[in-house]
Parts: sequence; C-alpha cells; structure tokens
Amino acid sequence: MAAPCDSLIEDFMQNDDGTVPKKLSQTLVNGKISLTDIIENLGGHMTNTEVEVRKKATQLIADILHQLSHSFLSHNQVSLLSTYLCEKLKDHAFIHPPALYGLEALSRCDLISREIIELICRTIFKEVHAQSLPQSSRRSVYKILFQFLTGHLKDVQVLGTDFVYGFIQCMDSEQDPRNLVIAFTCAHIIIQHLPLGVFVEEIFEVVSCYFPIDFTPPSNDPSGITQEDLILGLRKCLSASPKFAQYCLPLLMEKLTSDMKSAKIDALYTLASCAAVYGSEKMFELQMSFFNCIKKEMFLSGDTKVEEAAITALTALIKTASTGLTQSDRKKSLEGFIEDILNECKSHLLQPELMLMKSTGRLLQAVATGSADACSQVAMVTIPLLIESYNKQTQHTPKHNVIIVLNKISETIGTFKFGNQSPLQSMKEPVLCIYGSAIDIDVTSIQVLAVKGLYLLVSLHNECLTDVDKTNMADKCLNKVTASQCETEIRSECNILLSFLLSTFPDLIQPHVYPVLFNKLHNDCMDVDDKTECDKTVILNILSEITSGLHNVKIVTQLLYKLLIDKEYLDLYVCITECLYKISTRCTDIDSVLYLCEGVKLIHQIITTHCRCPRWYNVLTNTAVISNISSFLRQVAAHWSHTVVNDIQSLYTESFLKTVSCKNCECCSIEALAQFQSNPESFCPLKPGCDCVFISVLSPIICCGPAKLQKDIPNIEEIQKYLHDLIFEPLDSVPYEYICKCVAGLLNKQEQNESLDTLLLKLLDNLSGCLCEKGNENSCYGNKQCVAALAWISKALIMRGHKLSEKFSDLLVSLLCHQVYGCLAADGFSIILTDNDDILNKSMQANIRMMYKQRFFLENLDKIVHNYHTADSDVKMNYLSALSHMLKNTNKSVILPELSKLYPLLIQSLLSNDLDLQLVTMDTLTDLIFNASNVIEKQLDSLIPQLLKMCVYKQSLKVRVSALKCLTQLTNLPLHKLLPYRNKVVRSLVPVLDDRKRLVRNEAVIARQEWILMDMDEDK
Amino acid sequence: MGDSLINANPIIYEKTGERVLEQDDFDDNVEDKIDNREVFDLIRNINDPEHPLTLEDLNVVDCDNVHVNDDENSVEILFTPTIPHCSMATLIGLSIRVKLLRSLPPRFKVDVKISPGTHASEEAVNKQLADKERVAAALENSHLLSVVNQCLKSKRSSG
Amino acid sequence: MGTLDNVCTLEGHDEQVWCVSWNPTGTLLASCGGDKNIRVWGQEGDKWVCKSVLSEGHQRTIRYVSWSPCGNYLASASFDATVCVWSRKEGEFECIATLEGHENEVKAVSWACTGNLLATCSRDKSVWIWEVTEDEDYECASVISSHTQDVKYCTWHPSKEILVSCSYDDTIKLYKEEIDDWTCCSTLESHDSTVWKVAFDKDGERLVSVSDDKTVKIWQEYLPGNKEGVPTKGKDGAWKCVCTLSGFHNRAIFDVDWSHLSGRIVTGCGDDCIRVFKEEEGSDPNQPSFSLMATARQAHDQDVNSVAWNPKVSNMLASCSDDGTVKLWKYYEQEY
Amino acid sequence: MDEVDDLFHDVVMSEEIQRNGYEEGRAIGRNQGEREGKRLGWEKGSSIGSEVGFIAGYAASLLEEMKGKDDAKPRVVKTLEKLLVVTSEFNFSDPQNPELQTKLEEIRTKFKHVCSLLNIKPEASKSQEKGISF
Repeated sequence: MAAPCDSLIEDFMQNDDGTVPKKLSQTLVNGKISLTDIIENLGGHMTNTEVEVRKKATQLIADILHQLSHSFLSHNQVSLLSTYLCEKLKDHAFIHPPALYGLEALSRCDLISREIIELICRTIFKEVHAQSLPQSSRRSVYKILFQFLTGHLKDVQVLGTDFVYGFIQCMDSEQDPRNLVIAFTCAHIIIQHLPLGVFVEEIFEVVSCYFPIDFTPPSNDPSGITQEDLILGLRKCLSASPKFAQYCLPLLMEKLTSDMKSAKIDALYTLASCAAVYGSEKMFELQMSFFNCIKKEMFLSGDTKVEEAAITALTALIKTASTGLTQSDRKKSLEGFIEDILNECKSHLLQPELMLMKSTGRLLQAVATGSADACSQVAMVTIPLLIESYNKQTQHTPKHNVIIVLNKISETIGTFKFGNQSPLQSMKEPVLCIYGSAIDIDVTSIQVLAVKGLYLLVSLHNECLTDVDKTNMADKCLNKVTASQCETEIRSECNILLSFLLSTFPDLIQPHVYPVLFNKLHNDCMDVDDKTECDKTVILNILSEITSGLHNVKIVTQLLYKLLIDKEYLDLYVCITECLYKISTRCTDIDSVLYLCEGVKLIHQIITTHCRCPRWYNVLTNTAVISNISSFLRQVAAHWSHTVVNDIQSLYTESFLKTVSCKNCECCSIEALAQFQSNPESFCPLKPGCDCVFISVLSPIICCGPAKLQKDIPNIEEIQKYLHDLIFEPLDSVPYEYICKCVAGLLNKQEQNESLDTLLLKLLDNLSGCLCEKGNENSCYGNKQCVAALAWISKALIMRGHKLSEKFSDLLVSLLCHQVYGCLAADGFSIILTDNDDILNKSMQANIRMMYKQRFFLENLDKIVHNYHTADSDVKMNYLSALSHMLKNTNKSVILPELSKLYPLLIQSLLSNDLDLQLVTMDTLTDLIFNASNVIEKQLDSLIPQLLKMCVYKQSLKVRVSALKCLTQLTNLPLHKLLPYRNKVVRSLVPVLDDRKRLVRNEAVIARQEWILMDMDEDK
Repeated sequence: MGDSLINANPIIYEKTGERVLEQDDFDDNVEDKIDNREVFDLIRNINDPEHPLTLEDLNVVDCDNVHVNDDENSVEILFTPTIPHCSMATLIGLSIRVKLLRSLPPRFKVDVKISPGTHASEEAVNKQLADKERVAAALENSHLLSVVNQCLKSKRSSG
Repeated sequence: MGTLDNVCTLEGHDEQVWCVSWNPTGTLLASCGGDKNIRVWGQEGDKWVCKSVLSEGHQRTIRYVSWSPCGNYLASASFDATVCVWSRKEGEFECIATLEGHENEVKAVSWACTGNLLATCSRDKSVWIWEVTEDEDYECASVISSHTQDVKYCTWHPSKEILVSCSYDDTIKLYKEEIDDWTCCSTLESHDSTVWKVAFDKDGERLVSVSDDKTVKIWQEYLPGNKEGVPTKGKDGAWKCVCTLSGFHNRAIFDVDWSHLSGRIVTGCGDDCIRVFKEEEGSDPNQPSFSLMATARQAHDQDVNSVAWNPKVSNMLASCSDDGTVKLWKYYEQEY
Repeated sequence: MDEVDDLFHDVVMSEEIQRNGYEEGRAIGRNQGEREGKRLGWEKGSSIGSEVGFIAGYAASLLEEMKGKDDAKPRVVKTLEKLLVVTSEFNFSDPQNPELQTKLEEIRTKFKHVCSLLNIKPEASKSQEKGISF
C-alpha cells in the first residue's frame, strides 16, 4: 500500500509536482492509506539537515491538510499534527510559512480542543515574529486567530490578556490592506469580548494609527478590497468599547478640524457610531466642542457629502445625550446641551433673510431627530421664534425660508409618537394661521410649502386638530384647486392633502368635497366667460387625483358611469374615461374591483350598442378615449378574481366572434345614420372601422388576467385561430398592431404542451412561407406586415424563454439582409426589446423569464456582427440599426464584455448618415465611456476626431448636442490618456461656441469647460 | 477657512428659475441670438471665492445688469460686490472675465465692471479688469489660475 | 484718400500674437505671442513663409521682440520675467544671454541706436538699462523706478541716447544719463488712462502716443530758447501735446508706429481696425492737424495688438492680432 | 405760559443731550483710532527701519570686501557707494516727511541694481505667484 504513497512523495520532493497533495489527500479520504503512513514516509525529509527540504516536506503536509474537509481529521490527529507543526514553529524561521499555512488548515477543524488552541496561540505569539513574515503567512496568522475568535471564543477567553497582548504584537505595523481587513475584524471581537486589562491604550494605539484611512485600490486588484471596507472595519474597532472614549474622542476632534475632506467625513461618521457606544457620560464633556465643529461644517463647508456626515453625527450626539439613565443626568446632558445649541441658533432664526437660515433649519432638524425629548424641546423653543419672525417679515423670500424650517420641524415631530402631549399642541393655533395666511400669498413656492405643511400637521400621530380645522383645510384646498388660474404645482399638492383627508376621515370630509365637485360637473351654465370657474375637465381631473378607498371610489364611479351613458357628456369623454382609469389604478382590493367590473360591463354595452351611431362612433374611435378605456380594462383585468371573470370575458368574446346586430341608436336622425359610411345591420369585427376599437378593448380582457385563468376564457381557441388567420390578411396598420399584440399576449401565457408547439410550428411555417418566397417582392404589401407579426410572436416567446423562440428570432435575423423586409426586421428588434405598457409586462401578469433581454442580446449579437461583415453594403444599415435597438435596450453590464467586437460597428454607425442611428450610438458611447473606459481609451484616435466633426454637423442640432455630451463624458477618462488631445479639442470647440442654436452652445460651453478644467487637482 | 471670512452671514436671494425652452429652441431652422439671459446663465453659477454660494445667490450678478448685443458683438457685465470694501472684488471680476473668455465666441468685445457706486476702489478695479495684458498674465500664474478655476468649477446649485 | 490692401496672412501661431517687428533691412519679420514661440518670417520668391521658430527660451507668453540696429541680434521680453538675446548666424538663431532681474512680467525691450544699450520695462514699475560689454555680456547700467505703475513700453530716440517709456499710470516719461546716472528728465501728462505705446518721428523731435482712453496724441519738443517761447527748465527741452486725435477709435488703442520714410502714422486698435493718419500739408507745426487717410475695418477677427511699418518699403505694413494671425498690408494713396 | 417755557426747555435739553451723546461717541472713537493708528505706525515703521538697516549694513560690508580686491568691477563699487549715500540720507527721525516714500523706493531700486550686478536674487522677488494680485 505504501508504495504509491512514497513514490508520490518523492515526486513532490524531487521534481515538485503540484498535483501530489491532491492525489495523496484523495487516497487518504478513500482510506487507501493513513495519515501516519504519510508522516512516516515523510519522516526522513522532516528531519533532513537541509532547511530547504524540511520546508518542502512541511509544505506538503500543509497542502494536504488544505485539501481535507474540516470534519475529516479525528480529535487525536488534529492534536498530533498541531503539536507537530507548533514544534516546526520553533524550527528555522524559514519553515514558519508552511507551518503556519498548515495550522491555518487545522484551525478550521471541528475537533480541535481547548488545549491545542491554547498551544497554537501561545506558540505563535512566542515564536513567530509576524512583521518579518511574507504577506501570505501574516495572513495565515490572522486567519488562525480569526478562526479561533469566531469558532472558539470561550477557549480563547481563557487566555485572557495574554491573547490580547499577543495579538497586539502580531498586528503592530501591519501594512497590507488584505490583511488589515481580517485584522480589524479580529480586533473588533477582541475589544468586545476579551478582558483588555492594562492593554486598553496599546490596542487602541495599534488600530487607531490607521485613522483616517486613505487607500485607493490598485486598478485590476483581484482582492477587490475597497477603501470603504477598511474604513468600516476600522470604525467598528474604534467604536467597539466605551473604554476607548478617552483616547478616541480627542483624536476625532483633531481630525474634524483638519482640511482633508475625506478625513472630516470619516471622522464625523466615526463620531456618530462611537457616540452610540460610549454613552452620555463619556460624551458629555466634549459634546459642545464637537457641536461647534459640526456647526462650522454645516454653515460653511457647502459640500453636500460633508453636510450629510455632519447631520448624522449631530443626530447621534443628541441620541446619546438622551440616553442618560436618570431624569437628572438626562437633564444635565441633554437639556443643557440643546439649550446651548438653541442659543447659538436663535439669532439666525430671527433673521430669515440671511444665508444661515436654511442651514440652521437643517441643523435643528438633525437635533430634533435625535430623540423625542430633543424633538419636543427644539419644537417648544423654535416654533415660537419662527412664528415671531414670520409675522415680522414683509418680504416673500424670508417668509418662504421660515416655512421651510417650520415644515422640517413638524416633519420631525411626525417621526415620534408623543401620546397626547404633542409639542405642537399648545402652538397649533398660530402655526395653523401661518399656513393659512401663507396659502394666500401669491408666490407659488410659498403656497406649495404651506399646503405641504398642513399635510404634515394632519398626518401627525393623534394630531391635535379639531374637526373644524380639518374641514377648513378641505374647504381651503377645494377653493384653490377649483379656481381656474391655479398653478399645477399647487393643485397637485392640494390634491394630495385632499385625498389624504378623504381617505382618513371619509365621513367628516366627503360632504364637504364631493357635493361641491359634482355640482360643478352638473351645472350646465359654466362657461369660458366666467373666469373664476375652472372647466369640467379640471374637475374630473381633481376627482381622479383625490379619490381612493372603497367608500369614495363607490360614490365617484357611480357618478362616472352615469356620465358615460349620458350623451350630453360626449364632449368630456376623454376626461371621464381618463378619470375612470386613474381611479382604477388605486383599486386593487376585491370589493372596489367589483364596482369597477360594473364599468367593464357598461363599456361593453356602450360599444356594442353605440358603435353604429355616428356621434358615438366619433368619440369611441378617438385614440385617447380608446387608450383610456383599454388601460382601465387592463387595470381591472389584472386584479379580478374567478368569481366575476368568466361571464364578463364571455360578454366580450361572444360579441367578438358572433355577428351582433346592434340596436338602432336613438340619438341621431335616420339621415345621419344613412350618411354614416358603414353597414348598420350587422356588426362584424375587424372590417376597418369600429372593429379596431373592439379588438383594442378585447385584448385587455383576454390577455391581462392571471395566467392560470387563461385556458378557461370562453371560446379562447376559436378566438386564437381567428386572430392567427387575421395576421395574414391585409389590414390597416393600427388594427393590425392591436391584433399582433393580442396574439402575442395570448401566446405568452398559453400553457406549455404539444398543442402549443404544433400551433407555433404551424405559425412559423406560414410566416416563413409568406416572407421567404422570392420573386414578387413589391407585390407583398400584406407580407410586409407579417414581419411585425413575426417580431411580436418572437417577443412573446423570448420573454417566456420558450424553446421554439430561437427559430422565430433566427427567421427575423435572416430577414435583415432582405431588400424589402430588411429595415422592417430591424424595427422588429425594437419591438422585441422595448417594454410596452399595454401588453406583455409585469402588471399584466405576463410570463416573463429573468433577464430575457440580456439573453436575447448575447444569443443574437454574434450572428448580427458576423452577418454585418458579410452583407452587401446596401443592407448593412439594417444590421447597424438592429444593433442600435439592442444597445438602447440592453443593460450596459452585459454589453461591456462584447464591446471590443462591437466597437467597429459603433464607429460605422457614427459615420453613417442615419440620424437616429448616430444618436443612439452616441448615447451608448456616452455611458460606455463611464463603464468601459478601458475599451474607449484605446479608441480615442478614431473617436475624438469623429465627434469633433459631428459637433458642427449642420443638419441636426440633436447630433451636435449629443456629440458634445459625449465629449464631455470623455473627460472622466484618466487624465494622461486625454492630455494629448486636449489642445485640439479645446481649440476645435471655439467655433461651436458660436453655433446658431442655443442648446448646442450651452453644451459646447460645458464640454469646453470640462476639457479646460480637467487637470484641476480634485481634493480627494 | 470659516474664521477668516470677511462677511460670514450675507443675505441670500431667490434663484431665478431655469430658462424655459420654447419650440424654436429645437427647430434647426431658427437661429437663436445670444441674449442677456444666455450670458447671465453663463456667469450665475460661478462660485463666490469665500462662500459655498454662487454669485447669483449673493446677488453679485443679476440678469438686469447683463447687456448683450449679438449684432454688435458687445457684452457688458456690471457686478455688485457683497460689501463696498470686499477685497475679493477683483478676483470675482477676473472669474467672470475668464468664464466669458472661455464660453463666448471670440468675436465679442467684453467689458466687466463694478456697478457704479458699489465699491470703494471701483475705478482701480475696473481699470485692472479692462487691461487684457494683465488678465492674460494672470492666467499664466498657476496659483491665481487655480483659485479662479475653483470659482468656475461647477458645484451643486445651492438650495 | 488711401487704401489698405491685405497682401498676405501668415498663420502658424497657436495663441494670440502680441507683437510684430521688422529687422532694419525690412527683409525679416519677427512675431511672438501666447504660444511662447518666436516666428521669423521671410520672403521666398514672392511668398512670405516662416523661416524659423524659436521655441526654447521662455516659459510664458512672449510679449515683445526687437531687432538690434545691426540686425544680427533679436531681443525678446516675456511674462516669465526674463529677456532673451538671440544671435543670428547664417539664418540660425541661438540664445546667447538671458537677462534676469525684473520681479515679474517684462513688457518690452528696445535697443538704442548705437546698439550697445538695451532698455527693458516691467509690471514691477521699473525700467532697466543694460549695457553690452565688449565680451557680449549684458550688465545692468541702471534701474529706474519713477513710474508709479506697470510700465507698458519703452523705446529709444532714433539718434540720441534718450529713452522714453509709457505706463499704466497714464504718463509718458523721458530719461537721459546725467552725471553718470540715468534719471527721468520729463514727464508727459495728458492721457486719461493707460498709455500703451509711444513712437518717435524720424528725427526724434516729435512723439506719438496711443492710450486706453481711445485717443492718439502728438507731442512736440521745444528746446531751450525756442522762438515760440515755450518755457523750458535747465538744458532739457520741454515736450508739449500739440494735437489730440479723438473720435476715430472705438476701443483701447494698443499700438502706433510712425513711418520714418513716409511720415504716416498707423494705429492698431481693440476695435479690430487698422487706421492710417497723415499730417495735413502746410498745417502749423505748433498745432498740426492730422487727417484719417484709411481704415481697414475687420482688419483682423479680434483686437489688433501690434502694427509696424516696413523700414525700407515705405508703403508696407505688418500687423498681428488676438486671432492668432500676422498680416501684411500695402498702403496706397491716390491723388485726386 | 410756563408750559410753553417747559416746552422750549425740553427742546433745548434734547438738543443738549444729543450734543453730549455725540461728543462722548466722538471722544471714544478718537482715542480708539489713535491707539490703532499708533500700533499700525509702529509696525510699519519698524519693518521699514529693519529693511533699510539691513540694506545699509549689507552694502557697507560688501563695499569693504570690494575695496580689498583689485579686480572689483568699478560699476559695482560705484553703485554700492551710491546705495550707501541714499541709505545714509534716509531720515528716520521725521516720519511726517513726504520725501520718505520716494527715498525708500530709491533705496530699493538701487539695491535691486546691486543684486543684478552681483547676480543675487533679492528676496523681494521670492514672494511672487502667491496671493491673488495680478
């Protein structure tokens, strides 16, 4: 048995064959040999006088151990090997690396005993001089310790301060980020769970010396360690124990006053996390001085990042200050603190016209966010001040600023639960009347703020407002929104408030709102000449905005249904249907859907009865109306349930298949009817005309429901068959698209089985039949449309990842080289890849496979690129535009790897004289520059001149603009790549500054500025 | 920085909204003349040398004090230092000049002046800003240039 | 009336061109500017071409170049606070000396008629006079700070060792050597703003000056005991402004040159125009009147920074501009 | 009748009060101004003093050296002597003297001249490039 083993070992020792450890470990695992065999066979080498040999032997053991699972070794084996390797640590330092590597493997074993752990730790601390080891071995050390700290904390704790001291020795002056990440985690655990004894300061020193961390990872660095990782690791350590407070806080204070932006930010966030741990006593002394630094940053830095950090820190300070145990020390630490802060701020609040007002607002919000106590204290003091300075002010801007701050405060109050002593209680009157008066100042921004403020007030937990207050609000808003010259911004704010009131206090508010609005809808005597009154479309719009919640929906929909069948309101049809649709988007619960189903039935009735009446017909065929109706139907269909579905569906399918004869309508004269160019007797779908209306309402009904209900749709087979035939009939483009969508919608959800496959194959045959026949190329008007059908069907299948989908898409790709169909096929790609909001999407419960777009892109890219190169010049365009559609709709991360092969085509597209193509290409380039700089860098020689050419491209300002945008993007590339082109670009842009179009000039200015300033030293 | 501020708490003013785009702006066949507003938009977001604010926030520049005549290739800017002894006046003026130097077609003759009666050493500043030789030399002084560039670097439009 | 015809446009400078200067024989034209290069242009056949480019030597804009009377040396003044002296041996230029001492931008350099004195002036408000020692070494003979501001330009009297300078302080000053030191012997005040340039007429009895105040002024020297009875002090003459041409220029006037052959005055102006003036026949020398003979509108696309009459071809003229070009012009006067 | 009197009396009084207030303010302002002025003057004066002092000393010692050597450039010696003359003429005792500024300028100029002749960079030209003047 031993034979293979020792020969293998020799292999390793003599002509170090890397596969040996694996082989040996396998033989070990399947029990052919035992560990002892190996050790014996190695024995000679282990005791060899040559250090080199001993090292190798140890290496072999280590490698083998790393091959084994952590449950393989027995308790004894672990102990034996550990002791052995520990011995090796006493041997020549040369042997340390393999020995440690071995121990690293052992440290992972399940059956490792306390004694062994202790032994390993002590030996390492005693024998190993970490600083003199190579990075990988230092890493092993940390790994071992980490293993013990996480897996066997109890056993480590026994070692007490010895372990702490040992660790400090190891970690001291570690430089490699890869190691630091582990070291920090160890340190964190140690600080939290081991007795630091006399070593508090030492261990603090050993970690804090890295603060603040400034590390930029080398490009293409495999370890993938970021500055962020290190910062967070370190921060954890510094904030691990209150014991650090006395050392850490001064350090932070010092960094806060430094000029390095990154240092400041880091210090602020660290302060935040430390405060939480250190507790109020520890923070008490310094909190005011910290506040002063923070204040300075917020008032003067003007840098959003720094300000965010400052806010976080401040809030944390307050939070901590609020955690004092007893009432008395809370008073001491918190109230005093806030008092001082408020004193600092008062003067600013009383001068709202000055710069510091807004910053002060942000600062106070940060304070108030700290805790409920803080919040109420701040509110108590500031709100009266704000009220005072609001009433003092006559100018708009200061008033505006006051309200901003006021809103911030109330917003913060809203985040706490105050029971019934809300800080606003006592002051609600004056506050309300500030908002009340502000609403009537005719400056949009102020009004908007005021309404927002009111919203904040009512939305507070147990807000202390009386019913009168609320109804007054409602009335005020209503007056605003119904006023004809109301700013849209204000109107939408008011609507939000109204809809909140309506849904929260329906019984109280309804009587104040709906009757008013309904009246305005009904009274006929409203007209253009009356300026104060807004017209009915606006009213409907408001209704659609504010109506939600079962109760309200019921009332409003009932009214709307009335309006729908009342021919007096035909001129409002667009708005009515839109209103209906908008409301439906807020109804998902069964009951409200039930109300809406009424509407669905109603619409069917209207269409079938009236689509032969000239007046109604004009309305019903209005594209806006159609799309509103079908959107409405979709909404309902998407949420309806078994109980209602079938009979409604059958209503539609029936009348779609069967020839319905419609009643004579009573609304217009016989003459009018006679003049109406269509056969009034029978209603037969899909002859051009109202039938296009019908298909467009049919598809929501049958395509948008849950997939599982799909097969139960009455007459579904017939319908499908009918539609499939229609695909090959020459129809107007509009109904044809509806049909394609409908077909696609069905195929996408149809359950998978042979019948589906056969159905598809048949479709494929027919399509390729009518598309691939040579010869009569201009005779095939109908066939042209089939390309679209093909695209839609492919889409349906690709989405669900159907196995036959590729056949269809291949057919599409093959058409790209076709003289006539080529460009249509290219458009097909955009059909496949652009999302539709009326079909085949999530909310219509379509059958969508993850990342189908990416898959489609990858599956077809090579074909397209390849065919492009072989295709005749006159059809090359088609490939480019197909490509452009793919690029437009595919997520960049997928494109990047392919970029190198794409690039030539991209440049070709830039050179082409197809506008859209050039535009798409430049957009793509623009974000590629961001994501794939390394590829772009190599291409600057061809890219930059071309872009510069397009900056002066007479025909279209769009091209000029996006070319300039592209140039601007380029400045994100590494400086040294750009400098060679800089002068050329900066100079070539001078004439563009005088472009005849302003939009172009603006972009030119930006681009030129970026290229001039690009070597400006950014402060990191 | 904050400690050495000459005027730590200046008045801030409402920003004028973004220019509203009209149909013509997108029409290739219509020529858009360079007008007051366009030039104002070039300089409004220049940063004040000592506050995290733009010249517009501080009302140092405003649209009514920008006079452009596209046909006669002339641009005149009057700016108003925050305080009559503002030691930054020359620097602000220089920043405006440089910004326009880089952003306007060279055919324009640009005059940047302090609005009459708003600064102690108005004439001296104006004379220096009008001296193109001095300006040219200033732009070759790396220290001064970086200070100016700091002012021209586009920052968040404060609010 | 006269006309100015643009005979050719010389392109090559990458940035604005600040100065053009003819060599004494009028065969070579030197130009310099923002691109830190000096270009020397000459005629090949009937075409003007760039003979050589002097690119080493200065770190910043070169503001002014000037040929020595013998035509073998070229001096260049730069914003980098230094002056370089280039010697020309069979068409090749070589920098043989760098004069340091000014604290900042040097604005101009000029050789005295004898060729062994050199004057420089700078924003540091001082004018320096350098002496050329026999071993081609340059030694500072005097530093004069009598201007209170940026000194824009200095030049020598055509035949005497008298120096004139003009400044941002709105004044013109003349200097000469008295008891072995150089001192300011008269100060000419009349302009309302920066005086950009002055030029002597051919025998040095008159000066023409141009200014940021958009005017051209003619100055006349009156020697002691002059018959007009203009008061003088000591043995120095008194300079008096005898004519002011205003209303002709729309922006600052940056350069002026007084032809020593034809007596015509040419100006280069910030309004992109070049203008030629002529003293009217038989106008009273104590109140001469000058008439505008020709205006080249849009002579350049941007400010005209410098104009120079060719010293040998009486109607030839060179100009340069912020637009980066150098142009050659022919000036014709037709009788009528 | 007295009422009227009182009335006038009040007016008079109010004027008086105003005047007193004005005087007081003025007095305070004055001696504050004086203190500041003194301080400023003292600083300026001392810095000028030390500058001139330095230059004078420098020139004197150089001159001694030169006198020793026989290859000394005559021009250098001459300029140094001139420099010494102007420094000696500089009137420290009378700060009101309008000549002072021009004298100072002259000294500095001559000093530059010397530096140039001896190829020394006068430390004046060091501080260039900093600051925002142009």
